[in-house]
Amino acid sequence: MTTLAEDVGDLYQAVILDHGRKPRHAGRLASFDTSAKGDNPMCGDRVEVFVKYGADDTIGEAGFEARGCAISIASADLMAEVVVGRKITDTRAMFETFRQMARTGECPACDDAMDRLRPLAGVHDYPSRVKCATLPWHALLAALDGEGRTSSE
Amino acid sequence: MTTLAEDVGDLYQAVILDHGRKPRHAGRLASFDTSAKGDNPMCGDRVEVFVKYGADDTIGEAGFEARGCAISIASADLMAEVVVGRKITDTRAMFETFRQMARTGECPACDDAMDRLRPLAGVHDYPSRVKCATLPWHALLAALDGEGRTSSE
Amino acid sequence: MNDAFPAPGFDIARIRADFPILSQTVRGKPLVFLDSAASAQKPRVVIDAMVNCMETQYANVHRGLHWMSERTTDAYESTRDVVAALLNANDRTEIVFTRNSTEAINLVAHSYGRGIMKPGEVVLISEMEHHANIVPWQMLRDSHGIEMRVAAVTETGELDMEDVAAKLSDNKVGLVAITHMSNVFGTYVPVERLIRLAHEHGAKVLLDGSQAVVHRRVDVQALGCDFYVFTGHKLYGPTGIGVLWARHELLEAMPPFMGGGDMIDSVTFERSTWAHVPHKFEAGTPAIIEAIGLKAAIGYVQEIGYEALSAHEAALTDHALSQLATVEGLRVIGQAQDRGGVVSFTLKGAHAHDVATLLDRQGIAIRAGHHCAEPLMRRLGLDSTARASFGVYTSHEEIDALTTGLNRVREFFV
Amino acid sequence: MNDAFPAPGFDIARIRADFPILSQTVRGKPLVFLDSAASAQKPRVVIDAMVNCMETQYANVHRGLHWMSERTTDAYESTRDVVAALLNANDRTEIVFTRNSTEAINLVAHSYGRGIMKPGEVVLISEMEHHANIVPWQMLRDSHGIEMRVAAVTETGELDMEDVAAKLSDNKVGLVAITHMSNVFGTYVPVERLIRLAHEHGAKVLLDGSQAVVHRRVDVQALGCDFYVFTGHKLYGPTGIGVLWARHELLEAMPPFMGGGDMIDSVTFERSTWAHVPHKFEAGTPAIIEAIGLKAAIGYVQEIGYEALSAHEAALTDHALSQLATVEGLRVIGQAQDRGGVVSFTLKGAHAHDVATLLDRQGIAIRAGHHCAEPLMRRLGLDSTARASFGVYTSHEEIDALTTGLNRVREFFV
Ligand SMILES: Cc1ncc(COP(=O)(O)O)c(C=O)c1O
Ligand SMILES: Cc1ncc(COP(=O)(O)O)c(C=O)c1O
Repeated sequence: MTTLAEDVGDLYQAVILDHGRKPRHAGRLASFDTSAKGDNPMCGDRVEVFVKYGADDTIGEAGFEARGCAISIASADLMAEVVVGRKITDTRAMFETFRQMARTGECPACDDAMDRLRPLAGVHDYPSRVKCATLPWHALLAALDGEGRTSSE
Repeated sequence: MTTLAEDVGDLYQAVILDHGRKPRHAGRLASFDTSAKGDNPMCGDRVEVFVKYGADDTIGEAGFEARGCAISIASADLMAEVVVGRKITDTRAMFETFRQMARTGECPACDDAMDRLRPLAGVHDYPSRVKCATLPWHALLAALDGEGRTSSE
Repeated sequence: MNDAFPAPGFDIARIRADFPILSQTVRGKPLVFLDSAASAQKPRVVIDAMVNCMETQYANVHRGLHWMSERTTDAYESTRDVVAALLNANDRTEIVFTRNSTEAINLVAHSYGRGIMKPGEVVLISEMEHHANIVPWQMLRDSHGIEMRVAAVTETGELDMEDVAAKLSDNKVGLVAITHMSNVFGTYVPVERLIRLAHEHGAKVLLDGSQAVVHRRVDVQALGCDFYVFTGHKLYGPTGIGVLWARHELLEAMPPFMGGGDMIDSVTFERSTWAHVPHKFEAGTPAIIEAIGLKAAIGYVQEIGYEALSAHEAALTDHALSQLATVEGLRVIGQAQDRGGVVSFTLKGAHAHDVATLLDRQGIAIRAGHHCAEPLMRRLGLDSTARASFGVYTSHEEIDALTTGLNRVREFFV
Repeated sequence: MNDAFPAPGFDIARIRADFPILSQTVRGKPLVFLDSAASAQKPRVVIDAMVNCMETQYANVHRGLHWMSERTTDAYESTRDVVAALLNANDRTEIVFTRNSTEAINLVAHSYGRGIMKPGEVVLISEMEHHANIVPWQMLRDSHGIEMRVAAVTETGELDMEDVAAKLSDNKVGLVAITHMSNVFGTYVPVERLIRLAHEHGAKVLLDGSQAVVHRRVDVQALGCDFYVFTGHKLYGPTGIGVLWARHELLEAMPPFMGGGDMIDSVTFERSTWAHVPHKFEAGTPAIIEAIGLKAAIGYVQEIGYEALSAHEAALTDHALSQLATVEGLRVIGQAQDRGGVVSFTLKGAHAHDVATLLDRQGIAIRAGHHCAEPLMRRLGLDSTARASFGVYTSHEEIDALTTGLNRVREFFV
């Protein structure tokens, strides 16, 4: 008989457990330029993402407040980590790549920049959990678009 | 192979075919005390029954106008035949006996007065046709109750 | 007898073998089922899909984080893709599941009718509508101050396009709601022309495809209509499932019809917000097993192919019309140019109900009555007709059996 | 381990063998299905009844004069008798078939709410309602000027009867709409008391029996309620079929909800008249195959008997509560005195979704989320809970498997 850790290792990789438990970027930024909330109506996950712009159309700082599962918190935390310093247009492209990876488990378009997000590829095996991983990104894009609110569907 | 006549003989007895084709009591009475219409919404059968009261709470004359199948016209015609001269209360009781017979094919309560109606017992084998046989009676009772309109259900 | 040959490659024996019920006997006679327009029989693949769901992969949808629920959700939602492909919808989110056509039309009457249309606007229907496409508009008229107009039908049983044009001419019609194929005459309505005309006058168009989608390929984008409805049980699928297709922007603008689980985004006691289209219109646990059955039914029809199916049914209809013409005293009601496999008729001296019962005694199932189209019957000066209707499994021999049966009825009765 | 013994004569192995799906494996593990409150699995007799209908005796109902239609109509209508007996309704005409509980409540909100209630009247619900018993009343409030009040739930997850009394005291409440059994806590509401109180204040009572009827004998006449709703798929029946029971005189007074075939008496373009109750509320082709499945499901439950079933589930619930208490960091949400086989819980340090996924990996299906009761979650200061729920086929071993599974989750996660 396999152990539970072996069975779910693809999904709950150490980095996810770690960031899910001790997120580095949790918390409302002291000052920010835009923010947006995201809801997953099916399961009750909620996240709010805060962004402070940097120079040259980049993201200067990012933070979040969330109630949700380990996957969604780790995903929010890793997202905040990778988008800081990145061009806004690149961030949008990154979400597309990420979403593709979360849905299929495959990532032909993945470059080094995606390395930190790769551990989340395991969600593709759990269709109902894909939204947990993508919700923070939906919120981020809503913030960048000035929409204030989004829901994952 | 049986002939169609053998197959449906129970339902389409000679007396029914005869009264269905050549009803004796069809037509609006020249003068009448009460009347009522009956509809079968499922199939579009329509009948209107006219009654002229006789002495001592009896039915003096009865007539009907109908659009419908052989069963409903024969039933209306035989009904008009048997109720004339009969006490109104007896007529009501007769309908109960008739309805029972039409539904079950059995008629433990049948007396001589029911003899003319017995050929209609065959409808019990065709549940959707039972209403064809009972519709004129529903209209008759509605007329006696002064209700003007009824529908068989 | 078989002067009209079935379409090449259409193996009727094999198709009949797909429908378990067709080997039943009725009153000791082999079943001849000519009442498919009321509801069609179910092929083995539909039954199997439903059984398979219940035996191996069943749970509630959209809510579960576990394997059974995820798999059932996939199966349910993939029916939406299949229906979208069937109708060539632009987007899968344009497919809303309902109980049947009737609920789909009521949904539009409630939500679009009350939510978007303004009192004083007009709904235009026709004289040959099924009650499902009359009564919801009457209820809307009586509760919301909408006017209802009725376009005439010609003596041949076709939509009177001049009357349609006249009734559209004051530009007050907001919605034209018309059958794509008559369930009484078998007439196909010239919907392309109708839609063009309606749009020119600023009216949206709802097509009642309950009959049409069973017999012909439907392409909502090519047609250009705004709403399309059909019902699963006539398309060889289970009862309890129907479809509303509508343009995405219409669904977006429409308020929900029913409230409950699955149709919400978030709920507080003060205020709730709605889920995205199409979920906004699907309150509560949907007809999951039935959707899965419908998917199998559509797959079955597509495997045969609408070309083969239409050709088969056209041949059957020709055969039926020529055979029925040989029965003395029989009059076919409705002589449309463009028609499908639904034939209404009267038999001189015999009421339609008696005809139906006498045919039933011979194992032949037809329908008799007003076909849920009372106003049309009144227009025709009839109280009822007999109706034989055909499906993919109907054979030329069954039509011959009907003809023989009718001759026996005539002999017995007349 | 089996300190709590099943009810005598309750042969769980035999019952489990009646449910084909229970022998499936999930992710390589035997399925442990503890999500019956979302939707129950189907016994062989239900599957067989549906298959038998489709293979041997299927046609549309109410309209056909032929054998298949007559037999199908009999089978469909006899389900009404079976449901009437199940609920001990006074009369079979008090049973209206809907798609599910959600539609049944929406029917009442539309027809009774808009047709009979007056603006300014109040609908009283509770904090522990399912969205299906919240959103329709909000929509009625917003469209028809009805006030909506919400009775509180106590810390133990019971209905706060003092608050109910307070909210009834001004006699403005026209309708109390409350769950008979909570789908989150498993709490049974003291409905007899509630109904007496409501009637004293002139209010009618609707009970949402979606959960209750699965576990307990329901007698609407003994209860004295005015409306009762339930949904077939939770009672081991198919999806696509639900039930509204209401007193005959209420149904008589209520206007129809949807319009179409089967619900009319006669139709002219000027005016239509409605069929008798209950047909007035059943527009279009009903869920025929599903009604026949529901009849088999009710027969199945009645053969086991509510006494045996309730005893089995009470033993299971006791066992579950005592087993779950051994899991470190696990907190059961809701400690009602009178409760059934639905247990919500949280696990310290692990989010409910992660718990559900990790259990799923072990073949154990539970639900996690807000259970379509968002306002209740908010009231509890939670965003979600995990929920295990039991059915007639749930075994003590499955509860032990859940406990073991949860301990493994805790070890892995915490
Ligand atoms: C208490 C309660 N009410 C209503 C419902 C809604 O049932 P359905 O989705 O079948 O309409 C449910 C189940 O989802 C429930 O548990
Ligand atoms: C043209 C047409 N419209 C609507 C309907 C109603 O379909 P349903 O009863 O499945 O809602 C029918 C069939 O009864 C029909 O033939």
